[in-house]
Amino acid sequence: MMSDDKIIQPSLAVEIAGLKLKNPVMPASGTFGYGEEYSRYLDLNQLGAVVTKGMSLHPKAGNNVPRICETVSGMLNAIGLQNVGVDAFLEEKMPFLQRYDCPVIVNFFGNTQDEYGEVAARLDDVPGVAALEMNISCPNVKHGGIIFGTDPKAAFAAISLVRKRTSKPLIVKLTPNVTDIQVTARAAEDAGADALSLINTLTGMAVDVKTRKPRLANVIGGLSGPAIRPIAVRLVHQVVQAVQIPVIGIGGISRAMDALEFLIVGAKAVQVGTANFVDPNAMATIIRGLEEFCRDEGVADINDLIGSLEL
Amino acid sequence: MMSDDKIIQPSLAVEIAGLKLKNPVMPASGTFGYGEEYSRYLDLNQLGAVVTKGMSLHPKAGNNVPRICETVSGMLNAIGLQNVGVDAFLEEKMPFLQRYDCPVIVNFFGNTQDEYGEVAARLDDVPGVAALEMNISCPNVKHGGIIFGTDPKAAFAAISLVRKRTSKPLIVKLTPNVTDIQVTARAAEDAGADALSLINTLTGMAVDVKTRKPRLANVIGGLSGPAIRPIAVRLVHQVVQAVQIPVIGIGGISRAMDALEFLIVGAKAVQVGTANFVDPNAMATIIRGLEEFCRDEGVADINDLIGSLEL
Amino acid sequence: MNNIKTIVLSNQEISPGYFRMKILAPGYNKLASPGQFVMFRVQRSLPPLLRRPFGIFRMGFMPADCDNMPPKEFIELIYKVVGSGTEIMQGLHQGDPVELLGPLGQGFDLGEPDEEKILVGGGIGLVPLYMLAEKMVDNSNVSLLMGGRTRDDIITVTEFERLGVGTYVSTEDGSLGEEGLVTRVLERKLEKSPHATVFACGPMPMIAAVQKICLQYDTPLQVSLEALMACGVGACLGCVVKGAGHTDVDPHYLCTCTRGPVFKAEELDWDKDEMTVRTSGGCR
Amino acid sequence: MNNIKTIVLSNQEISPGYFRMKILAPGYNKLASPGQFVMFRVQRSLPPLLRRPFGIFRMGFMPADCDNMPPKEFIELIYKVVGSGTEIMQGLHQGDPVELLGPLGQGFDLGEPDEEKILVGGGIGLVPLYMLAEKMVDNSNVSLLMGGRTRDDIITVTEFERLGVGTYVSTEDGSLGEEGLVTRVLERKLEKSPHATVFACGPMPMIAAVQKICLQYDTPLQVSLEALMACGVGACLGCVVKGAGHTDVDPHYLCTCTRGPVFKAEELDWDKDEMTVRTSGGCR
Ligand SMILES: Cc1cc2nc3c(=O)[nH]c(=O)nc-3n(C[C@H](O)[C@H](O)[C@H](O)COP(=O)(O)OP(=O)(O)OC[C@H]3O[C@@H](n4cnc5c(N)ncnc54)[C@H](O)[C@@H]3O)c2cc1C
Ligand SMILES: Cc1cc2nc3c(=O)[nH]c(=O)nc-3n(C[C@H](O)[C@H](O)[C@H](O)COP(=O)(O)OP(=O)(O)OC[C@H]3O[C@@H](n4cnc5c(N)ncnc54)[C@H](O)[C@@H]3O)c2cc1C
Ligand SMILES: Cc1cc2nc3c(=O)[nH]c(=O)nc-3n(C[C@H](O)[C@H](O)[C@H](O)COP(=O)(O)O)c2cc1C
Ligand SMILES: Cc1cc2nc3c(=O)[nH]c(=O)nc-3n(C[C@H](O)[C@H](O)[C@H](O)COP(=O)(O)O)c2cc1C
Ligand code: FES
Ligand code: FES
Repeated sequence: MMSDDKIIQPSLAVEIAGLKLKNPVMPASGTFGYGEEYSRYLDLNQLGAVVTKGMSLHPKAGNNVPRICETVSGMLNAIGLQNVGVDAFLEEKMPFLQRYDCPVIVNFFGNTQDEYGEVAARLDDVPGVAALEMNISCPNVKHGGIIFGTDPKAAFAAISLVRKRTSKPLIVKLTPNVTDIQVTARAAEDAGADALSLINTLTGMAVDVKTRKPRLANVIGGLSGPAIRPIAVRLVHQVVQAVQIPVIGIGGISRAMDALEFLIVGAKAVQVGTANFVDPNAMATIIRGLEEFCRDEGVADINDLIGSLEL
Repeated sequence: MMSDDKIIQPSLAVEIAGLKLKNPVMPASGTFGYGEEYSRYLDLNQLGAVVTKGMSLHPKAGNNVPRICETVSGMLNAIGLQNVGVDAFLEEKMPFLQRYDCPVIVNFFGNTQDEYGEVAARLDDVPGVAALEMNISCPNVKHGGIIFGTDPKAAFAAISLVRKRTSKPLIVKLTPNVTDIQVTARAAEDAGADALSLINTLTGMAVDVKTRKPRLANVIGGLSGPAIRPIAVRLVHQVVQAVQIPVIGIGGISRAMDALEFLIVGAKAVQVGTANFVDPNAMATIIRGLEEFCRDEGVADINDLIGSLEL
Repeated sequence: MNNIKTIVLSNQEISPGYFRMKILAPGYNKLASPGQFVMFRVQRSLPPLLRRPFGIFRMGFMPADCDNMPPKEFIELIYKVVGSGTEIMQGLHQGDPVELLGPLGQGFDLGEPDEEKILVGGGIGLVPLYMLAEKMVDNSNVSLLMGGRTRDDIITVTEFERLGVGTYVSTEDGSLGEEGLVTRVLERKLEKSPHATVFACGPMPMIAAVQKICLQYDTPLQVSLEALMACGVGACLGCVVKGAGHTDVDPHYLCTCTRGPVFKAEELDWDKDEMTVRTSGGCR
Repeated sequence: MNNIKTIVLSNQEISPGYFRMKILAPGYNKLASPGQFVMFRVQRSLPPLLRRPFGIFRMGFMPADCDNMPPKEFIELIYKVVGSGTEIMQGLHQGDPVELLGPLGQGFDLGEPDEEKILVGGGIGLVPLYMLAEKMVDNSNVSLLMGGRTRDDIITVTEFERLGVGTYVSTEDGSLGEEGLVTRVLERKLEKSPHATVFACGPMPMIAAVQKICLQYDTPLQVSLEALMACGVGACLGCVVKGAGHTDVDPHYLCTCTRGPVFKAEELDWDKDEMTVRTSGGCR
């Protein structure tokens, strides 16, 4: 590049479902608490958005311990969606987040369609809630515990209902544990989702060979971390091709390079999960890394990178 | 343990579908060539069995390069099932294997039901072929390229046909890329499989962010190696609960400890894949490690460990 | 509370399988209180993926290199090699880069001055008790009951003695001090000093036994617990223990990393023996 | 061919980014021939998961430590730090445990004595040519054309000279030797010596250009190729290149690890420029 072409300050801003983000980097739900936990280590105003721990209608105590276990380049968790419940969230957690100049995306779930609808409704007119992220990797208690997200019909019905009860941008978070994610993705789009985020954790299990017990009290848990990245990149690639709505990429991102894989296959933004535990500063480093990469590669606007995969 | 209880030589022998194995350790198809490639580094007679590269009716040239790519604690491959074809295998490769005192399991696949049947038939009366392993992770060219293994009906039909054309023990190798592996597992059992092996690779993808090209010419490949072990253990656990026939566990095994996880959740044997590349001696070390573990834990017969998971 | 990139100052084996690591740690002397911990990361290495939690054994200042420089602050960890992470740690040398997140968690409540204090340490559980002793020894009568399986598990007792702490050692195999469990020593001690406060840290069976004894003598007890941790800051909710009043129908979980690692006995649910950390060894 | 657990004897930076590693390697002097390679593993570490392929630069014997001991056999690798694996390698010290699988693959065909031999090396591609020169220099006229981007990429040329090889150096930026591509030097050389045999190793664009030139002069050519490898022994089929006669309808692939890494030009398909190794940098 010629020196007068040099990009001094590449633009990292992206837009998702009408939501303007300073940059495409935000935490993944459940790995960043309610924002406050990490606010000592990281200026939340740097982030594209904050995504909260998953919220339900009623407080949820979560699973018995052990709840986590390290695996090769990853970890299993079976937290059991422990959360304070949507009302306590609004009262105790939201005011803190409202002090920041950073869009807040509230992740939520329910055990029935109606619970999903009810939580969405309670969040609908809350100032500072920029968007909702609907986690459909939750057992549908009305239908024998089958996960909403693995049954496109149940997903469609639940999303349609939520769609009616919220005017906020609705992001639907997909589970990777399906044969054909394009089917779920299209069902979510058809039901009115404004954006999709993926992946949630892959189900996994580990055994303590000495005690012959599962390493998690819940036996099965969700696998996250660098180990799953190739699977996540593949799924995002497939979903981007299946839908028109924007996609947020998640799974094993811990460096700018990792985030770039997702952006290049077509994700409009990314979420960083397990990497926050390893380095509370991970997202700030990733944002700086994206900026540097754009500068080095002569990319003036990160949107030019998004979907730039050459097949 | 009291010293006169001491187990001097634990028994590692297991039986799968009438097949007697010295020990439960064998290579995973496609990671051990036709046996000969590693015979310089490892005495094949030590192994529970040898499993060959996947064989098809006609020779197959495989995919364009790049075909492999390292990922975090794993690798992607899109070899494209390159193989010499069943006839050349019988003529050029099988005689070498017949010299060993080690059961030979021939992995095979087809692009149509009939191709599957035809390969099975050609292998049926070959002396030294101890069992067939049917890889159903192959695109069904008659039905728009959908993978046999992701469509329980297609799997059932193909397995039923193969069942009619072989009298050898039939192992069906399952793909993990499905919503509910218990459904495929039961379909395979119902169609007459004598045993199941799992998992084949998880589909994944990686991107070179500098060139913005996929790292594999085939774009998507199969993820293997330590990274996938927790997913494989979970799937084996689920399949063991769904069927009566024996199960062979595969996925990310590189140490005796890893193999034990699979045995404890109920696999009767294990296959070692990617680890052979890292250490040609891996299987021998694992066998020794299993023996040591049994000795240390006072297990006289490894069958007592199989399925000993405490929930 | 801070995340710092820093370096190892020294790392030495002090007893078979036990290592003592000194780390440059600006700010800690002001921030850290007894019973707090750090999340330790061997930089750039993977595995291990997650950080490992370690109590702070001691902190202080190193003599300055030259007159114009401020003295260097350090903390010391003492760790036992048990798995993949600690195996890598034992290979670290002076100057190697590491990261510290901390100081984290709620430490010990120092209680009233003049009151008698009994510290009960089991093996590596001794670690958080040293700084506690340092703080209390000036205005209280402090004693340390130290237990271990063999003499190899008895560490740094001399340093406690140098502080002026009365120490009692017991080992299960009798290879050092009295033969038997440290809890037997505690019972004898409480016979004589029923109004003491007890501070305990060690393996879960030991802590559970200490709790039973203290309940019996109606002695106040603070315990420092271990739990599997991913974040150390209250974000992952992986590290919970059952709080007092916990039932299966109405579960009540407390984060060990933010509400602990030190708890008053009455904050916890002692009914279940599942409260143990199911440790791993093998999550390579 | 063997898998040995051995140790590093020395590991030194010889030019910015280039390292030379001496490894204890019993048996290699008898087994290995010029152009063969090893699959190298940093023991116990993960990542990298897979072994890394490296050519053998040189082998030999170290003086025995004492009279009764046999002299120690070693091999030398020269590697460029380009990614995760080589980054770890550069941190290895004397005595560190490593594993070698090898010697592997088909090396160079030494050709007829007295025939003139031209070696063309691009940067790190020089590595397999040294042992080749050693073998040929006694009964042939051997010259080395060495190219690189900058003078930092010109390595070990003096050692070739010491063997009695005539050397020509060129760099793209002119910082050492002639300014320009090594292929220009080759053309000039072939003008004068049309009956030589050429042996080339270097980046793919260089090799492709060398092939064009040799075709033009009708000069026999052997090339040593790089390919992504998982096993190194013909088991994974990951490392193939397109063989002569390859078409999309009737593809024809050859394993670089067993049929190569050295190929005669006529064995390969030169139509496609896709024959490049798409290297990575980032598969952490
Ligand atoms: C608050 C706190 C303070 C601690 N202080 C000390 C100390 O001062 N000295 C010391 O030697 N140890 C201490 N531990 C235990 C120490 O964290 C573990 O021994 C260490 O994490 C083991 O790591 P590893 O990789 O060697 O073992 P692995 O078994 O390979 O570790 C696998 C996973 O399990 C976790 N894990 C394993 N054992 C424990 C354990 N006992 N407690 C918590 N997590 C565990 C690891 O952190 C890791 O995530 C403390 C634990 C906690 C929670
Ligand atoms: C037969 C043969 C001989 C070689 N001889 C030498 C030598 O003497 N000196 C030297 O410096 N290099 C040599 N190479 C290249 C060397 O293998 C790579 O530079 C090295 O593997 C890079 O590893 P990394 O982990 O640093 O890079 P990363 O990019 O992190 O590696 C990721 C993956 O890609 C593979 N890879 C990356 N670059 C190459 C490449 N150029 N060729 C093959 N695989 C690659 C790695 O092996 C690994 O599997 C040789 C390659 C082959 C095939
Ligand atoms: C401890 C933990 C808790 C999580 N909790 C939630 C949750 O409440 N809701 C949700 O949608 N996803 C949850 N997830 C999934 C993450 O948001 C993310 O999808 C997943 O971890 C993959 O990303 P990563 O590999 O970057 O961690 C959780 C993950 C972890 C590790
Ligand atoms: C290079 C490579 C080639 C493979 N080829 C085949 C094959 O031909 N047939 C088959 O059924 N599985 C094949 N597999 C899948 C393995 O047999 C095994 O199921 C998978 O790699 C998971 O095990 P691992 O993690 O131990 O490698 C291949 C795997 C690799 C890495
Ligand atoms: S360790 Fe994450 S909440 Fe305590
Ligand atoms: S590297 Fe495996 S076949 Fe060549």
